[in-house]
Amino acid sequence: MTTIESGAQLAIRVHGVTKSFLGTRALDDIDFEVARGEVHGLVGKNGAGKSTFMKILSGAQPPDSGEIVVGGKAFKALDPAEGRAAGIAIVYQNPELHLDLSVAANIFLGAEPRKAFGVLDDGAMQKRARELLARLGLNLPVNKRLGDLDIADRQQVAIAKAVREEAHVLLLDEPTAALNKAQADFLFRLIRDLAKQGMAIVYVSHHLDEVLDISDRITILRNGRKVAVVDGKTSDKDSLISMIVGRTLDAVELHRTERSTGEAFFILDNVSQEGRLAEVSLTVRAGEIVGLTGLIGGGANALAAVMGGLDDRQLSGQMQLAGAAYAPASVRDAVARGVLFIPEDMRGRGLVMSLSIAKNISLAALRSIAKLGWLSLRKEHEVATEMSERLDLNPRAPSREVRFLSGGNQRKALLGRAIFANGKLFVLEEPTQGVDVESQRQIHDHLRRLAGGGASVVFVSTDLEELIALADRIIVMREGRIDRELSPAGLDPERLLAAIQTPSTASVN
Amino acid sequence: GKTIAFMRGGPDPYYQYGMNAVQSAADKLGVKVITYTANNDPTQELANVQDAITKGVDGILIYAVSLSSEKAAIAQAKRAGVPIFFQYGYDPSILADTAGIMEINLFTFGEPVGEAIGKMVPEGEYATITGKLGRGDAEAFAQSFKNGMAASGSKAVDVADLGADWDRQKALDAASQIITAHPNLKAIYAANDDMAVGVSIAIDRAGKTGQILLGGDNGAPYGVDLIKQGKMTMTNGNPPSIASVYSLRLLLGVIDGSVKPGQFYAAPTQLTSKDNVADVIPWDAKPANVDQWLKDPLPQGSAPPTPPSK
Amino acid sequence: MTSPAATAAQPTLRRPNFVMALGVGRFTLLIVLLLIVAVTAIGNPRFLTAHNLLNILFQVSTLGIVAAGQTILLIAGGLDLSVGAALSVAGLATALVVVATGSVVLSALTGAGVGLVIGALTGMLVATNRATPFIITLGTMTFLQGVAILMSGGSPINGTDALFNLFGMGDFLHVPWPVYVMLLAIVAVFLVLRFTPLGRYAFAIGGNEEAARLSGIPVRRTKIAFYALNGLFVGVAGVILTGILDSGLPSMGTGYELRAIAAVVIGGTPLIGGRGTVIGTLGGVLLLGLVSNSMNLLGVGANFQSAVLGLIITAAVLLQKKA
Amino acid sequence: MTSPAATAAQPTLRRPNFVMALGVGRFTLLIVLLLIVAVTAIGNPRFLTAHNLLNILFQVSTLGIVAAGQTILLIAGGLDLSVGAALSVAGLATALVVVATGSVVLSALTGAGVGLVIGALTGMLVATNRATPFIITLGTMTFLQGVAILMSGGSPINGTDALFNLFGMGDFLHVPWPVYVMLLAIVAVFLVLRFTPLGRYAFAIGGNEEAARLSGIPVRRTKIAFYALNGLFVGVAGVILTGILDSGLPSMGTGYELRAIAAVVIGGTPLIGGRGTVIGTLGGVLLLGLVSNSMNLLGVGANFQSAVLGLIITAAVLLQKKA
Ligand SMILES: Nc1ncnc2c1ncn2[C@@H]1O[C@H](COP(=O)(O)OP(=O)(O)OP(=O)(O)O)[C@@H](O)[C@H]1O
Ligand SMILES: Nc1ncnc2c1ncn2[C@@H]1O[C@H](COP(=O)(O)OP(=O)(O)OP(=O)(O)O)[C@@H](O)[C@H]1O
Ligand SMILES: [Mg+2]
Ligand SMILES: [Mg+2]
Repeated sequence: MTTIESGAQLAIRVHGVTKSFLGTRALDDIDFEVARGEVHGLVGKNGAGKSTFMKILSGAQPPDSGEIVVGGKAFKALDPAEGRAAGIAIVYQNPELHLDLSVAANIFLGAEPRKAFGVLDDGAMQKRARELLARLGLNLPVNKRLGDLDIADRQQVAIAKAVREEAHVLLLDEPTAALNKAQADFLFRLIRDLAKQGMAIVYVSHHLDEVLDISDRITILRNGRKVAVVDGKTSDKDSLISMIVGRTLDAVELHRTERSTGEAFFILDNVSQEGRLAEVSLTVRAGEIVGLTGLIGGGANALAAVMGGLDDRQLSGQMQLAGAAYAPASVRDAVARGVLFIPEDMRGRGLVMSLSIAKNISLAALRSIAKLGWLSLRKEHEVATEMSERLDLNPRAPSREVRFLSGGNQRKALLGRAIFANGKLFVLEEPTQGVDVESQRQIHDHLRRLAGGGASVVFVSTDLEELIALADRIIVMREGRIDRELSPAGLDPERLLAAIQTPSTASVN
Repeated sequence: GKTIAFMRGGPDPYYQYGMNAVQSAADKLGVKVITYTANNDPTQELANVQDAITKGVDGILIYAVSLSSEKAAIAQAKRAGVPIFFQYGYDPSILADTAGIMEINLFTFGEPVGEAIGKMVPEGEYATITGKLGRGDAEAFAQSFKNGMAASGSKAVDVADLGADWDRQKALDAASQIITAHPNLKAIYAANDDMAVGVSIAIDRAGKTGQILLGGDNGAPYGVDLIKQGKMTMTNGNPPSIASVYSLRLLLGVIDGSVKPGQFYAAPTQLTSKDNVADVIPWDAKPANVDQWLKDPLPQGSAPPTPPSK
Repeated sequence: MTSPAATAAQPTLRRPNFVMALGVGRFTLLIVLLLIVAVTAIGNPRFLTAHNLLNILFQVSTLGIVAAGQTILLIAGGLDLSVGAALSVAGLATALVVVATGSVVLSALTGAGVGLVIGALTGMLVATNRATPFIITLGTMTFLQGVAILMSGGSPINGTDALFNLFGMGDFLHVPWPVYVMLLAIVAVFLVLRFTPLGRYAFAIGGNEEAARLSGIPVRRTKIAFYALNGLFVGVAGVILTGILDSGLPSMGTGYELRAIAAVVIGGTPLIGGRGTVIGTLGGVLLLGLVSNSMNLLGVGANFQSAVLGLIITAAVLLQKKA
Repeated sequence: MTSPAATAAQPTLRRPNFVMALGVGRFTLLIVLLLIVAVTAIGNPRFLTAHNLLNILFQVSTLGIVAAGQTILLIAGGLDLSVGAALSVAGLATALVVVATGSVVLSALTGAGVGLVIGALTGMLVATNRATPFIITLGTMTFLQGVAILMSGGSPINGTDALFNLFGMGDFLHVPWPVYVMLLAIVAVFLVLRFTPLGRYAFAIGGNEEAARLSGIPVRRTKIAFYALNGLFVGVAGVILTGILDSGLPSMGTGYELRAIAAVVIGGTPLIGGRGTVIGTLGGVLLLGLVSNSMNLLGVGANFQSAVLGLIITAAVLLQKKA
């Protein structure tokens, strides 16, 4: 049944919410309701309107029209304080946190424990933060500066902050995007507990298996419209996909076309880095796609950083690119050698938000749109339009500033930059994080096409399905070493996860 | 009636008092005055002259930020046939093209103060605090005071020369530090009375009132107060009030042809000490003063001062 | 369990925070201070006399008060270039009232009140507009300078002996009153920043304003409060300076804005906000005071002072790294 | 400091972007300009004469040149407070050389060269240190002011007629030479920003420095290039101002830094960088020139000018929204 049975009480009801940006309809007359204790999945393509909807529910943005009924009160629009007061907590797709404040201070920001005369009680704050994190099974140092944690840990802090608010309604916008499987599984257990305790949870994700697995009901958005509400227990992935995309896609995960990989193109010989990498030797052939993975701190990202020329401190060992020695002193050196690095933190380190899609795409290869050192804006527009087509960017507006794009489309635009710079070695972190099913396949196809064209691709991923679907070889890193190498052929996520979590010395079955 | 542009280099009281005097004199003469300020920016000053010409004034009376940067202004004024009269500052290369220049002799202005103090301080240490450096006048004031000290036959030695940008607080700080560095200092010269006020506060704070003599320049009201209180020995006054009224009359004379343009005039000065503090020429001109200055015989052109050959 | 991604990939972020964590930032400043002290003490024995040290404190007192207020603003990602002009306006108001009434209390309250009001209005402009505080307060600075000229009629306002006797000459246990006021201001700001939600919000807003908003912090109101508080400090400085100079001058605050900001940044508070300490600011204020004092005690010629001061400020800032 | 995400999220932030997108931002400035023109034209018929309009262009020419250079810096997320002092130093160098050699070419090259070198050195300090340009250049500003005083030896440097005849008096088709130079500077910056990789790098570095670095942009070198270029513009302005004033003065650049920045920001370039146009800057420069010209033609008294100017700057900035 896709309606709430009469018995259950509503936690939140939304009626006729509409929202437009610069003429584009982000949300169109959405009705939506979640019962107490219900886990409600929300899915849709990149740009379908999920985050906008979440922001409206949390009070971060006002709707153009419609009403929100929560805690017995009806609102035309909420502001963050009202939303919180009404018992709505949210974890944003791009967690809004304070890098210079401690973990505890972040968790309790705006609701600091106080002594007499409104004096801050940091002691109590840290104590309660420790208890909370323990309850969530997270072992994070409460006094550590948040900026010194990695994105996954920051995501956890954001979740802890939301839970701390003891809301009736918890909105999670792609909370697992930056988490590895283990962390994600843990989050699901947490979500179930919270739901049992009567909390209503709205769960946005592109990982449809997760969504089906955890949701009681699932709402599908397409181009800002609600196309259906289905039962999480009874519906299956294919039907979900077809509703999301608007047509049927073959559910076959693996698009692997057999590519003939050429000779050795990129060689790491016994590369070590103080406290990060130890004796890494690896050969990537032309036309090959290598997946790097491992636990956080395992060294996958460190290896990517070294390849990309981001970090050459205390580096030892040899690297070779296309037969010549490779020792980039700066990112520029790497780019000059055709090595393109795409960071996971795309907003912080990837895109220039104040520039248009076109200008972001051309940024790493301005030479190719320049004649005698003068940029041809016409050419730039053309190549950007062509790239938007290839990547199925939405909206198709090369002159639109990227900060107005949805998360997934931003990631595509970033990939577009590397493709346009037509590198010989692509080093990507989490290439499809936050990207919808269809786009994910498109991106994978692009990467395969690049490889097919003779380029080498090395990507870091914590997404098991992605590793199996995309990589020709999977390298598992542990404590800075290559722990083992797996062939994706016949590999299933569970075995891969086991391989990631248990040292190769221990037996895997 | 005629319209005169009065321009001042900046917000300093010195210009303000001159402006007030010109204002009331002009009222009596039925002349309209438009005031301009350059905020110590020579570019703005040139702009002001151009705009005044555009506005169609009959003459320009100006306290320049820096006379040496007035050539363009003068050329423009000349081209437009608008006489331009300068107060404060002197540059031989422009005199001929001006309606006139009224100025004190920078190179000797501090001398009488130096001599007076030199007589009271036959030996020991003294220091000078001068104004904003780089325009020449601040440097000249300090030097002329030292010359006066020497001329008086005093054996006193100059132990510190600091700049305080004509600013009271900076002068206060500088003076206290000089006093700390030189405990048996006998005298301090401040190149204007604004700074003299700061210096006198420093002397009071050091508990050396009376032990350290103070000499100033300008004869500003607050300088005169110091003299009345016996905190300053002497100040050489160059009241902007009377000077501005005279200059206005000279400018109007040039406009109606009764005064020959291009002459130099010695600005009225007045040594002030406790003996004659009663009949000091006020900066803050009363109507009676203005009437008097309007009746006074016009100053006659004289030979411009010559800089001492270094 | 920090992943390499967080460390290796963001070297530009990591080191300075590490530095801050160890407080080495503040130590470098301390070292610079001690260096200057040592050099001067050798060059002139009178430098280290209680009398001279008190003099230095007296000389920086008003700057210290203004810088203390500015510290909160910078931590909160704000800035106020109009403090110098506001100081003049507050000082003139103080002078006018004390001349009219002869009452220290009344005039002091007026000066502080004027500062508070100016600060609050500035805060409203800044908090309700997208323009950066730098440029907004550049405009209000010019405006307030004009107001100061109009208030004073362009000439000094004298007859403020009552204030002069208190702040210009008065002391307690040989320590001039303005010094106490400065220390009070520093301590007050320290307590606010360290122990009150308002202080915590300053760090939050300066670090990530949007995140602060989404955490339900009343960003606008808080910002206005910061600017008002800063204005109050400026007003108090105006009252005291009127006493020290025994007059109200339209130019009395000239240059305070840049000196105050320099002191705060030299003290280790970055202009981008999000972190900082008022103790560091005190260090910055002392540095500026020490340098001019030491140059004068060492007899550095007038023509050289600006160049030397510039070198030392630049050096201090560069040592400060993440300013 | 607002994160990019913020822009997408905060509703109050949304409208201005929309406004910018439609370029209305520039229109508001245009409207302000036209308003002032209208009022003044009514108040004084002489205002709209070709002669007066040329005067205005002549009066803002040096400011326009400095502001053009500063535009690049602000777009790239930089800032240079030392331009005023650097202008004085360059101007004095020009004067010294022309007095010594009498050669316009030699002196002009010297002035421009001095500016270029100062700019390059400033750029190295800024690019290789974590301290913000604001505070670094505050230090170098003080230093350069000192250098200027030392160069001038305490009095104006005269005998620069050769330059005076060219820039102070010379014109071509009734348009003074400095005006051509300013327009040249504006056009040059326009072309660089719009049609060269270097210009694109400015937007990229100002918008997201780390992203620029990961795109293989030589961040440090590029920054240094921007400051050097800005320095060159400042040097040229110094040469011209020496001609206009027919002398080198240690105070000739006083206040240029704040006026230039104000003009750029009024012109719609936000201090946080990442966007902006030099055409807008020209508008900002004209606004400042117009206001003072219009106040003078309407006979606004000296004591009122600062207050009025402040009001108008503030208004213009607030209208500019995203500054
Ligand atoms: N601030 C904004 N200004 C203009 N357009 C916006 C803004 N925020 C979102 N949009 C547009 O609204 C639409 C919905 O965006 P939203 O972020 O809600 O999509 P989404 O479903 O969350 O996508 P994703 O799965 O990639 O996160 C997109 O077309 C996006 O470009
Ligand atoms: N591995 C690293 N460790 C610490 N800082 C780094 C590292 N790599 C780059 N940086 C810093 O990032 C900024 C950009 O450095 P990058 O390596 O890109 O040099 P660049 O931008 O090419 O500049 P240039 O070519 O002028 O040296 C510089 O401030 C540099 O100090
Ligand atoms: Mg989203
Ligand atoms: Mg990762």
